[in-house]
Amino acid sequence: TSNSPKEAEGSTGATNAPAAAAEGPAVTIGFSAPAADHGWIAAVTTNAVARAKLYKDLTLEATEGTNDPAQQISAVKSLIAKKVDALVILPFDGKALTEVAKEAMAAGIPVVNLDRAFSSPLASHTFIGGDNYGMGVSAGNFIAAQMKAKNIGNPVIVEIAGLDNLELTQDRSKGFKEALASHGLKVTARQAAEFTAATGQKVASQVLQANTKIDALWNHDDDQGIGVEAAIKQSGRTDEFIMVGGAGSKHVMDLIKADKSFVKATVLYNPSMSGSAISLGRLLAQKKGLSDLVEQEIPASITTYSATVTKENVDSYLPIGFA
Amino acid sequence: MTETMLQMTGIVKRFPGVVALAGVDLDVRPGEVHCLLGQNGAGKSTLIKVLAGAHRPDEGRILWEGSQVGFGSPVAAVRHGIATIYQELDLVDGLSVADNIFLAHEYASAGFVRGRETREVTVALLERLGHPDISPGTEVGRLSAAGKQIVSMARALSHDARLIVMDEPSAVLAHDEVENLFRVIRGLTAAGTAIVYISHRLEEIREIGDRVTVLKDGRTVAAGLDARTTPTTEIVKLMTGRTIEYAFPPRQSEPADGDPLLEVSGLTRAGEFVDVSFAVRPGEIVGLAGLVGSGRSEILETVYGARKAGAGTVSMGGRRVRPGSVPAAVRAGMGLAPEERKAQALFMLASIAENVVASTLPRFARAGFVDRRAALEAAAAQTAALELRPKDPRRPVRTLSGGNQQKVVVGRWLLKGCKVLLLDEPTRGVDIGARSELYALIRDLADSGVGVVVVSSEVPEVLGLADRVLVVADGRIVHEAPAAELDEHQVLDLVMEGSAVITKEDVV
Amino acid sequence: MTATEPATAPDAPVLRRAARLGSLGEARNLGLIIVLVLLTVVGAITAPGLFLTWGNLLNLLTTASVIGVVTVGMTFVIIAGGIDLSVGAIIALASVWCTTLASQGYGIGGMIFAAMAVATIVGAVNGALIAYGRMVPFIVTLAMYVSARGLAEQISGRRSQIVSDPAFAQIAFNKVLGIPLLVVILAVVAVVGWVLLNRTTFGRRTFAVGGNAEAARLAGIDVRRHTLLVYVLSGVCCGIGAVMLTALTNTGASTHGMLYELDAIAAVIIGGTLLTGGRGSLVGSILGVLVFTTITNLFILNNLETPIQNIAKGAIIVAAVLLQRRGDRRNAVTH
Amino acid sequence: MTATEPATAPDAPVLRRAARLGSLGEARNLGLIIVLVLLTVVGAITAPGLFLTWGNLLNLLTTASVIGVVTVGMTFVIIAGGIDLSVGAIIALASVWCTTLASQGYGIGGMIFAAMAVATIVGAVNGALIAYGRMVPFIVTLAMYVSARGLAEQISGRRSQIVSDPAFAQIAFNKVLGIPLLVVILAVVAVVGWVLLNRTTFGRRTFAVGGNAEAARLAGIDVRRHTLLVYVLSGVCCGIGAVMLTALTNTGASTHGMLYELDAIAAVIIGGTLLTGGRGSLVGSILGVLVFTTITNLFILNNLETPIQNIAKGAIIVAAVLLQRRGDRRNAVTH
Ligand SMILES: Nc1ncnc2c1ncn2[C@@H]1O[C@H](COP(=O)(O)OP(=O)(O)OP(=O)(O)O)[C@@H](O)[C@H]1O
Ligand SMILES: Nc1ncnc2c1ncn2[C@@H]1O[C@H](COP(=O)(O)OP(=O)(O)OP(=O)(O)O)[C@@H](O)[C@H]1O
Ligand SMILES: [Mg+2]
Ligand SMILES: [Mg+2]
Repeated sequence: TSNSPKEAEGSTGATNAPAAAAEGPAVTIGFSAPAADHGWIAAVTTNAVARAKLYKDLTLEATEGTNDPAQQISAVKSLIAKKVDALVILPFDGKALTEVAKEAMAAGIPVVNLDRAFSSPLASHTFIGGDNYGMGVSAGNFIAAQMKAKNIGNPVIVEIAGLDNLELTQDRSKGFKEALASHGLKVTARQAAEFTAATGQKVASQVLQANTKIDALWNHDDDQGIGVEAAIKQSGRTDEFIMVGGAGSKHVMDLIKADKSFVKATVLYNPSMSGSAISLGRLLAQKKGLSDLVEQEIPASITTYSATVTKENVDSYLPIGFA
Repeated sequence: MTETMLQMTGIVKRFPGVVALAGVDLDVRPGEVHCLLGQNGAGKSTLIKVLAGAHRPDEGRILWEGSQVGFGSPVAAVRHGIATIYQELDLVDGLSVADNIFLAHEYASAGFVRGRETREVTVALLERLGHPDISPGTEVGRLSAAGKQIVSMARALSHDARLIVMDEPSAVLAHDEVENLFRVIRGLTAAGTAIVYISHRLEEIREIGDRVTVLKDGRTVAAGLDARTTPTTEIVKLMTGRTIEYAFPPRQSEPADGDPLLEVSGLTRAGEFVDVSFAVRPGEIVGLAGLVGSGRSEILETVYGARKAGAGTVSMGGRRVRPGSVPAAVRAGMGLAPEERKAQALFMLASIAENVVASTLPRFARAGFVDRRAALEAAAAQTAALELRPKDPRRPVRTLSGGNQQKVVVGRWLLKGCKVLLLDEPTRGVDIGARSELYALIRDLADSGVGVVVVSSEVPEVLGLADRVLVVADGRIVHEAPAAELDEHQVLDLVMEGSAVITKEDVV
Repeated sequence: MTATEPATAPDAPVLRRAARLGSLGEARNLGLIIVLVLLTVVGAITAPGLFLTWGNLLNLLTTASVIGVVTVGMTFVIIAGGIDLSVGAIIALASVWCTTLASQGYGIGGMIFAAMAVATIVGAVNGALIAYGRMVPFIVTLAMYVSARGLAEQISGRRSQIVSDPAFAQIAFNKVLGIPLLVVILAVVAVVGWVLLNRTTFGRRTFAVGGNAEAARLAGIDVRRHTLLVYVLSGVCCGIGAVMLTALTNTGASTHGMLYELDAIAAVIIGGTLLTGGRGSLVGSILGVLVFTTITNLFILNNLETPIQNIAKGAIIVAAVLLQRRGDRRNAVTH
Repeated sequence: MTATEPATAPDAPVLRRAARLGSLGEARNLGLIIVLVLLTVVGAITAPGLFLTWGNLLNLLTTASVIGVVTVGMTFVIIAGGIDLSVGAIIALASVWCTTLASQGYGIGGMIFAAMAVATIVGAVNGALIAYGRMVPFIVTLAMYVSARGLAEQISGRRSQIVSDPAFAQIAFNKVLGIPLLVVILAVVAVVGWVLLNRTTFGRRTFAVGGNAEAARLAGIDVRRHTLLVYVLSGVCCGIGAVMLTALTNTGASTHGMLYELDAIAAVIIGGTLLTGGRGSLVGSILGVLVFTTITNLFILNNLETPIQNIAKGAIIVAAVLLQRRGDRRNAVTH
């Protein structure tokens, strides 16, 4: 993983010329996200800021992240009061932020709903986000395929989930479970960490104790995965099973590319989507369309497909692997 | 020997809102016992805190063995050979006796405490104070007020100082303990150590003192008086500015009769007291005499429900009181002014008024809302009756002098006006003037039909104040008689015998 | 009856002295007010036309309202010598409970009742374990903090539950003479709390219990019952807070009220209440909440990067307390 | 000059009373040991062949090691009458600092030095503000908790910084006679801490400062210097913890050590140390850490769902403390 901002930007996929980058009227976009208490959210915020820097005609108002809906509502209200031209909101809790988003729309400020969906179409002009359920499905399918390939009868599949009180974690696990079920497989053990390396190590090391034989392991989040990886190494069971990551960090993609470790794939859930969200927000603010689409209008919903990155296709994804 | 060892001149100490010391002079000679007298709030403790480096004086100079010194901190004073026993026993409850005695001057090599040595020296010190029973390992928090006093004395002895200041060391001690103390003091003075001795008990001054300095309202009003020859009336006049005949109010002529208000029968708590039975009639004052540690406090606290009795019953006006419940006892009309004011009675962060009305709030409340004016006035009246200094009941109680704090504790219960009032060491640290006031108030209460139980370590006080006296030794009532039929020596003999007898039994 | 002499009202100079001294509470509060004023000035300068607007002010107060109500309860608990780590979890549990389909079936009344009932009961459990089980408040409420949130997660299946009844959502939209209802609720709770603390026997006893439990016991106060009541009170405040937060977010979720325990305790302590109990000021606590909320609001308006914000935040808190200490000469102990 | 006359008869009650009562610490520790034994039994039954294995035991201890070291420092702070909310943040900052490209350039030595230096300095800042700035520990360390993490985020750009030097990672792999180095470190820190607390003047004075600061001052202890040192000590422990956690996760991250303050304080309190200071036991704290770690381990081995885990955890904590209280008669006061 890298520490220098330049590389960081590179890894946000922000460098490839953004669509409709042609200068337009100067606009301000308000951005609100949950507290950056884990790598993915942090990357989302960083990417948004990095992306915004690419447009001379754009200023970004990024408010302090918080996991308290009351605080985030108040932040959004402040942004409305500031009369920003567009809002990009990654709500801590989509349902909880719906009302205030509606307010914004009502006030004529177009809202781009990032990743965690509002509960009403009236709350946003556009939704852009990952497919949590699909993410689980991709992971499930990949593992199922691998098991078949190695023709392992009822394999031991363990799942290390992320923050368990988040709805998105439930969706991911649901997708994983159902995908496996469609292949007649099931999750032997599921424990939740908290999206951080430290908790990943803590939970994984004990899950390894709990399961003396493992065939495959899916870890919801690559940042947390750093800890999981460490735990596996420390247990010395480095070539007993395959591990599938989540989100798609540069570090994991490098491992996949090298193909020397137990990390065989990761299912994308890429924080670079915040960059796209900023671009869309800008276009909405400038009342531009998407020139490259047939119909000029900006789609009401973009759900980025959760691709499975393997050593076959890793090179095409490396540029967007986040740090 | 006439050369002076310590000379303090024109010491001034101001606190926000009060001038504690308005120019005090004090000179102490080697090997003498110099007594410091003064009413509550006169400034005695403040003066010795200045001497000990605990307070910085605002004005004045201190000459120690000829050279001018300004003790910036307690350490400095100790280094110069001045040790202090503070009035408010400032010990650390969580630490053992030994650790407290050697706190900040531990026997240690390279920071490691030398345990055995510490213990040995501690045992020796406690022996010297006549208390081989207190083991060095005991947590100080478990000791009685008396026990703690012993430990602070041991602490003072532990740095072999050339001047030891004792701020009311005898307040919590009973007769025999005081004798021990005096024995030690004589040993010290013989070796040339000087003692500054503060006490409100004149008879002690007579016995141990050499010279007397009298403080009044933060000023030295007399110095170098002879402790033995100066007439009491003069000393009292110097202290209080008036003449007080240090006498007890007259008893009611005919002994109280009628059904007892409070009836205690067969009360027992393992290891503390056994089969205690007594009754208190309306208007009667019952005194409990006994040695420190004899368990009088425990008896009172158990009667009051603060401790759960192992066996026996307590009834008020014929009705049994639920055991082990203070609220029940209070509802039944009991009140207890406990022994250890700091730990058991005072709300140090609150004002005097708050403290005085603490048990009486409902009286000043309508539908739970407190009439603060009424409460304040009542408190003011009560504290005025007790000659509290300073007057203003809004001041925080922690800024009061020891004796004045004691008055607040007693005042709380005098104000409450309950059917039966239990007083544990009510006059501890209270000056002569206020004492006679206190006696009068207690007697007034009794005359108004209240039953009073008084625990005091001062036998004369028990005999003078009470109608009936119970002698407690080792947790048993060994004798009961009308106060009129007893004198001090009888009581003391009873106490000693009692304990002797009991301990023999226990051995068998 | 007992006083033999007539009541001597404290003489004039004494009164003046007492007045000059002022209570520690007041002194500290003065400090906090200065801090607030300074923050306002900073806001007016750095975010002209944004900070000092009626809208932003109301928004700020609305944000403060939920945590503010919780802080009122916390103030009583801490003055009584205790601590309540479970407030955030209680809010989560209550909000979830009152938004289950079952509860929502009973309409707004049923929902409010559900929230209040749950919160009060949990508070009572805390209090009972502490007062009658004689357990350490920190541990009891820590256990509750874990359990209550767990229960909330279990009930909600870790999915936030939308409020269907528009009447309920209205709680967050209603205004009383132009003031948001939530702010009014905070005001009412604060005033009631202040009166309860400073004008009633209950309040006096709360100070007594926290100041010296043994003395309170020997003074005839039923310390255990009082302790229980204090935690019940905290529970009730959490119930109100839960209703407010649920209305504000239009959802009930097991993730509601995260870190509220820390925010509330911080506000109480910075407000001049002793963590060890026995002394404190409710006005101070409310000022504390406002200070913290204002700091955050300032940052949002000034669009600082979050990490910088946090670094600055810490510095500001320290500065604030130092400022406060100037207001408060009395704790200048000689060391 | 020794006693010339014979001493008077010892007053028997004092002796009897004193004799009957065991020390608070010991009693509580006994309780915790019982709790641990019970948990072990439960583990052996519910997870046969998994819980009672050498591997799981070592892994459990390794998991406990980081928080364990932090808890040692926290024990001193709390016994001294303070509190340190910033331990988690200090760990984050130290771990980030020691894994910046710059630090990593100096190899393992430089990295360890960086972590220790940063943590110690932050601890000293805490201590200085509290002791010499005369500020409330809760607020100072809360401010530090916010700032230090903010600084960590700022430095790391909120990215996990992977450790490149394999030698460093080895810290987590090395074993000493079959015992993981991290566990050995915990053992060493705990023993050193125990000796320091119970056998040295520093320890005695820590109790004194926390038990009765005024008495300590009058006794001639430099209370302020001692307070400062105690927070420095806590900082040092956090530095060690940071190195351990960085090795364990092979990264430095601003998300390290989250909620460690809560875990550490909880362990200390359940270990029988008074939150108000003056009384406490380091053995108890370590036992506390083990109890909490074992509970989690049991849950994971039994693959319980998160909500259930939380609900149960709270219940178990309460049960544990109740068990403890049976061992401890002293606080059985009537009311
Ligand atoms: N910390 C303080 N703040 C304010 N006033 C104080 C403080 N300490 C003492 N005083 C005041 O100084 C005066 C002298 O107090 P001091 O304790 O010296 O009296 P004392 O002679 O020791 O009385 P006693 O015999 O009751 O112990 C009293 O009026 C007391 O209220
Ligand atoms: N060794 C001890 N352990 C625990 N508590 C003690 C001990 N000695 C005394 N106490 C407590 O200290 C207080 C003083 O009681 P004490 O034992 O001195 O009996 P007493 O007759 O009341 O003596 P006095 O009242 O003269 O001090 C009581 O509350 C008692 O419980
Ligand atoms: Mg005095
Ligand atoms: Mg007694």
